[in-house]
Amino acid sequence: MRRALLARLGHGAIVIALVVSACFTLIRLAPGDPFFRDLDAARLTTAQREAQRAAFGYDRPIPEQFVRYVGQVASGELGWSHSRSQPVADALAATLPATLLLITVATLLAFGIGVPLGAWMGWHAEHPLARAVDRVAVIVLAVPDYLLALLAVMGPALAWGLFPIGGMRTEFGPRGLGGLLDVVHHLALPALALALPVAATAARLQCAAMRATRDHAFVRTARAKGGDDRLARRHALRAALVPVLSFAGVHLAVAVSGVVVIERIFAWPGMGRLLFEGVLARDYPLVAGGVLVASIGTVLGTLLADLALRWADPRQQALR
Amino acid sequence: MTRRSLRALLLALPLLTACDRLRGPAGAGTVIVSTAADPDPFLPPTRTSVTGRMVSELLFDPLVEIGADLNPFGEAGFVPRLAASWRWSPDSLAVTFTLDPKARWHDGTSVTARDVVTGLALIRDPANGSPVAGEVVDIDSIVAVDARTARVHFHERSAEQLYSASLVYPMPSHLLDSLPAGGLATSAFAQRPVGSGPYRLVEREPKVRLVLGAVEDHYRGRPGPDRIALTISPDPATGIAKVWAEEADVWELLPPPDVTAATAYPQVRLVPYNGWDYTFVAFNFRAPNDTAAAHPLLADPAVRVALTQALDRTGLIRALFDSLAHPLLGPFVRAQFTADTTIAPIPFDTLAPARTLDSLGWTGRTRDGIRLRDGRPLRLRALVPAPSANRVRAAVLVQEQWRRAGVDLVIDKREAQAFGAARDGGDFDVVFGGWGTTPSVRGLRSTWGSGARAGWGRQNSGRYASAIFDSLVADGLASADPVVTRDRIRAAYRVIVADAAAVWLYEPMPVAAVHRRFLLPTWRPEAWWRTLPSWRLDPEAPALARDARPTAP
Amino acid sequence: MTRPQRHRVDATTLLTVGGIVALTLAGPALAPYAPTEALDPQRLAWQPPSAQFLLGTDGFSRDVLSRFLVGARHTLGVALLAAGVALVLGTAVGLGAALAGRWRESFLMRCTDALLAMPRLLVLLLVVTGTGALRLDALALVLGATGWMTTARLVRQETRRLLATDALRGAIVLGVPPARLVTHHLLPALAPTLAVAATGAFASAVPLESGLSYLGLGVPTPLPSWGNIIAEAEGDLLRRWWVVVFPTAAIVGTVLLANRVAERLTHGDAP
Amino acid sequence: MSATLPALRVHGLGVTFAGAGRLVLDAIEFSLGRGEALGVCGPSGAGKTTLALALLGLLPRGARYAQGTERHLGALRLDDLDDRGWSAVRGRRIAMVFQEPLLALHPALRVRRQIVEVGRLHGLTDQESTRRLHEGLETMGFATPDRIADRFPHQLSGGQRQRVLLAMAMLMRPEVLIADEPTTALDPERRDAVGDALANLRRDHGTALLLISHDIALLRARCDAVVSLRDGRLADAPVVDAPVAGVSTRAAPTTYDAGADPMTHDALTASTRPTSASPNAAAAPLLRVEHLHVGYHTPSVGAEDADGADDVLRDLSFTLARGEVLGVVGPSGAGKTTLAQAILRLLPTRRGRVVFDGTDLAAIDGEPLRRLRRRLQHVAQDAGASLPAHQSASAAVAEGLEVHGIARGAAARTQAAALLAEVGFPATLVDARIDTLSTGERQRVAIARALGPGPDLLICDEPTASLDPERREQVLALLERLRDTRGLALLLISHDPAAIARLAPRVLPL
Repeated sequence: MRRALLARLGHGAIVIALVVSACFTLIRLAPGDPFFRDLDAARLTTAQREAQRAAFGYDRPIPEQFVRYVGQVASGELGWSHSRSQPVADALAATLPATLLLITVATLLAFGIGVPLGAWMGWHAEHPLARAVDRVAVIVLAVPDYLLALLAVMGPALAWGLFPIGGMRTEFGPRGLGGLLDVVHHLALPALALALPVAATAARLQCAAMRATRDHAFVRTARAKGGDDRLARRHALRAALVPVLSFAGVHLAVAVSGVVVIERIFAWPGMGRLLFEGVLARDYPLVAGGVLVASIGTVLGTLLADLALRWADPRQQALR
Repeated sequence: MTRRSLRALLLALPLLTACDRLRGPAGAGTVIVSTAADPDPFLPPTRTSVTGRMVSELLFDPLVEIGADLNPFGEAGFVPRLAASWRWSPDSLAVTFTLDPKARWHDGTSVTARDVVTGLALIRDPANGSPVAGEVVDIDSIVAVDARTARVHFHERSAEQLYSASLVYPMPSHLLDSLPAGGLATSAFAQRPVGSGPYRLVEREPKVRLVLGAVEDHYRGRPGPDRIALTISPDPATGIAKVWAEEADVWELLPPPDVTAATAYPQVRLVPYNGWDYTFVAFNFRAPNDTAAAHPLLADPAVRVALTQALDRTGLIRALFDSLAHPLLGPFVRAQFTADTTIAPIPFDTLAPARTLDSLGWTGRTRDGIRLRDGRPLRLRALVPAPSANRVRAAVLVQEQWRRAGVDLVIDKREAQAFGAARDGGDFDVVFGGWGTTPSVRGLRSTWGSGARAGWGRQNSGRYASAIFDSLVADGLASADPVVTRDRIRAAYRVIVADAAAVWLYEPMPVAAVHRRFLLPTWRPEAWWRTLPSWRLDPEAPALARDARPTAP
Repeated sequence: MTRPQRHRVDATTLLTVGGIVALTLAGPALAPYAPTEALDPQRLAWQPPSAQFLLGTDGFSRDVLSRFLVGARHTLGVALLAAGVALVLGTAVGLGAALAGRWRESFLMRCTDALLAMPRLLVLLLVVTGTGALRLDALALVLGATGWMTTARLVRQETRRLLATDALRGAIVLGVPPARLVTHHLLPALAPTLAVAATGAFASAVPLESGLSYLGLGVPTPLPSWGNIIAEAEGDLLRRWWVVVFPTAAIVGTVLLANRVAERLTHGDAP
Repeated sequence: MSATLPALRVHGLGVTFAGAGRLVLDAIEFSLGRGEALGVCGPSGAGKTTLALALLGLLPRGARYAQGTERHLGALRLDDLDDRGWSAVRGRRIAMVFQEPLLALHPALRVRRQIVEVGRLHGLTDQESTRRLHEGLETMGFATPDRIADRFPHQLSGGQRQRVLLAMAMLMRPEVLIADEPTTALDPERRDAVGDALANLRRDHGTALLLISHDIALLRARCDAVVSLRDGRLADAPVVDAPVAGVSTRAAPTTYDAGADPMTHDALTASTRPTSASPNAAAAPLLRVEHLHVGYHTPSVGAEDADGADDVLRDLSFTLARGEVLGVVGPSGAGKTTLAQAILRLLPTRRGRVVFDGTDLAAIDGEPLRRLRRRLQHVAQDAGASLPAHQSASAAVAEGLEVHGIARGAAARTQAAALLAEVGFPATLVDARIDTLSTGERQRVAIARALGPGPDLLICDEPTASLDPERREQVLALLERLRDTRGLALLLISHDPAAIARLAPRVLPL
């Protein structure tokens, strides 16, 4: 078990290294440079450009920059973000909590809604309501995610005034407990917009798994033992969690793409925006640092999902 | 949907309360400015964006500032700031500034002449990448005569000498002189700048928000609003919605549909003002892949004129802006001192382009109606910046109109960085360019000058080069008489318009949205924030929670 | 072990798919106006649906119905091609990994994981901002090239499962060479899995194209696509509902249909 | 509980399935007194399992009871029970042992938890449940109940799982125990132990037993009465299915029965203790297995009985000469199939070597291995599943010829037809799809396919297990002929002592 875990972590490290070096190279190959700041404003002379690039070593060949970057990272230094005028580490520290909050709440919300709902739908697959919910779930999945988010901004936030338009807290709003509530208030719509498609997928997967499981022999055994409907359902659910947990592992990688759109629309001060803007601004160290953190998060999340998968299905002995 | 003229709608608005008092009373609430762009960088030597200018000019005072009539020539149009007074040398090649004795940095240190020297040094350090560097090439050096006297030496006499000096913001030498070369951007100072302006930086979350607090003991008096906050929403729709929802107070430039929408929000006041930006389609005079060679098509003035004639700019502008933009007359906006509204544009004409192109041998037609010559279609590649929704939309309309003239316009829409790289590399046939002008004619020099002189032609994407144009501008700047200067510049405008260096598209007439609880002074079109310190709350309007005076200093 | 009779996709679904294909092919012929033609930007922009413009007009006064009809082939074509590319790449990598074994499998799967861990949007952004707007085929290629990983994992898993079955072991012991093993034994057995993966890839590519259009990375202007018709509303969904509602309904309908096909295929082949 | 009332009384029990017109069970009547045992036999598809489920009210979705169904448990009328009422009855008063033990156990819960849960549901303390759990597992022949209890079902062998299910069913000392094929996965010794345990349950706790099996011998041995179920109807009188001619009652159609005779088994074991050098393999042996260890890294569904050891095969050595037939025998779970798979390189070996005609099989890979496979062929245990289901019989056989370059196209088809004819496959069926063939026909196709490449050694894994006696006889004759005419060496894995005795002069017990 421990060896498998270590091997898994080793694989994770390889994945992270591959992701970071790919992004590192890709963004440096894209035209434009970090010191090009504004669309039409006075442009710098070639000499100024060269001086700036040289000051940060961007005039060196990419492999050399990469080796330097690796050395830098090894010594805990992530570089300087040009587009945000702050150290990359500070930028990540400032945006990571917001994104973690958003993703965590959205994930909990998604699976908290999706799994019970899907389990119910699967157990009562013949119920007309279950079929109706399934239809709704497919529609939610089919609607482009940004439209859902925009609708949330237009409807509940702007037209009905129930929620703030964007951002993470009210400018000069309350502090302390009130501040916390304020954050929750701001969080509600983006988290929901991020969670809905995931919840729909989770519900459909859970529904299918539950539907397949409910007639399994071991569920019959639960009844034959003297278990009631609840116990049977519990036994079925325990075994039917596997596909949903597999999905949860992949979901995290997808969620990073999702937050890019959601954070943009809701002006949420998180890493999705940081990465998006970093790419647009050709902020090399920021993108590399952001991708590093994002891939660490993804790898850890996948690992977590795998552990949960082992729990749900002990037959998956080896951590693949 | 019948659309009433938006301009008529705006005219029907109650006139702005004239309030020209420069200082507002203390405690004039909190102004939240909603914006899509991060102000960074916002130090005077390195600022680039409009929001960056806004923050830098609230944080730092210049030596002198251009006055309300926006005349950049000579000295009549300038008002003192950190410099209480100035004196010309007999040969007019130097100006000696005497600093205001009350002027202090936010940390309490006096502003000294050395700070002026530091200000120029930071601009001149190439590794700082100051966009101002190209604007102040006529300054030779700055000498600190004594603690409160700084003398600026110029290479040559020019109508805009004082304007050049106004671009050099004194910077606190006691904090910055120890910086290594190119170290301004990464310095601790850039994170926590110490300025001399009416506001100090209180808080900054990059790309999210920035909060400025009033400097209580400012040498020009305490500014009105206690706090000015910028809240940044990457999606403009969200940013504008914040103003509708009273989460923010100001949006500087509303798109026309939102001007209509604003009427649904009674707390929003619309403020129309004169624009300082213009948009054009510049022709590339050089071959896209080889800047040494002339462009195979567009180097021919007849083609440029034909393409210009083929565009119905009035229709295009109405489609894009309703009535909230003027057709552009040349490389200037109407609010400029040098503006010349008598210039006759190359008229829209459906027949003339066909005749010209026929005579040039573009007689064949593809199935889609695109003209052919020797089997090759008449195709142009347009570089369009994706971040500018207006220019993307304009490109689609231009594409459609040129298609009718048998010209195939391929829209190459790129994100800012890639757009910049392609534009600077001359990799395009036409480029949808834009330019935020200033009162001075420096923009004219750098955007359309040939680059034969220092500071000229830096922005000249299409590499238009006209000796007549250059010499007219140079003559104008050399004159000491503002009227002569203006006449020469106007003559230069006529030259470049006749040359059809670009299709002059539009100059928008911006409309700002501002919360009604503020009583506004006159809206400075080129820099509306300059009067922000004199905003005050309307005592009749209900204040919002955020207007309560902040408890922490 | 006998296979259950494969369920066929039912007639209604087939008819609907056929209808969509026909509409897509005939789209340009049916369009009442040229899809890129700005009819009268001053007077006819943002016209709500009327007898003249059944689905209204957009901000450039282009007929939405015409754009919708012609856009179908761009949206569906891109999605179809992207799904095809993803299918081919994913099957190749998944099969390769499962058959290569040991460190080669490990390496391939680590690369797959790495690509999966890379936010797809950022990769697309990097590619698109680097090169400017992509042509349709290039766009589909990029979408496919960034979307094959789940298929690869699925195929690898299924291949590994198949390799442990008696049928495949029988073929191996018989001495069937690897190439023939793939073409004669694995691919036929993988077919249902691949069909489901392909419909899934297609169903996810349709809304993705729309999402990219919102970020300005989708089908290049002025070519219409369902995604960029919606994006034309520039976020003003409520006042310009007609440019949002119809293409969205079409996207949702297409995805629902693809799901239905996938469901039929899955249920038909469940063991 | 009244002593006069029977433990279980069924009257007019009928079951229909939605969609199916006829009754799956029709007017079933029987009664079962305290401590009595009733055997129900019948061919597969007769409704045996449905009967068991119907008694517990656990009919699958879509099934309905016919009008007039009456089931009484002592004085309790079961038909009136609601969900809660059933909960109190099931597991405590009527318990059930399901047919497929792997599927009947929850895959993600440890054995202990699954069994203790029964006690919990019926008011036992966990302590008491645990005590009974240990006792029950010991009764079922587990030497180390604790270790078994801490495993997941997939970590157990089929036989172990079956016994675990029995222990679970016995936990509450039910009044009625319904056991559906409770011994199919067991080897003969275990089967007897389980039979004894059931008998003890009857004796000690007065449990009435309803034993369902297709194995009449078992029913005869363990039940007071045996009835037969055919087409959903219970035959009035216990029917004795006429045993197939030539097969004694003891050696019933299932191969396990033969092994049940301890004498036969001992005799086989004693016959040859394998030594490193076999006397009649003085020349270079065709196959040499040296100190072979094979184990599973991850105990999987098919994992054999691995009580006490991780390796399925430990330090196994033997040789096989050209043209020789070696029988491999052993109880289920001894590793017979594992040995075949290890030799065929379908499983990695832990230690030791497999040398085929001078080549260490572990040392080659890729193309050389593939070419060697031509000489080393296999007829899998479930021969039908090892064939490409969607191909025709002749195509499946021709493939073996084509991949080894023996013949191509039409020639390959012709040769394939000849091979099929050689193994006695009906010529009319050569173009029929494999999945339309019967088990015996597929077995022949599998053998023909394996013969195609012209192997020197054929490994036959239970070639007769799934065949009826007539077919069995044919296949054995075929193998005999092949040995004689082709000089084929055979590694014959079988439960069937008759087959072994007939073909293999030498036997390797596992």
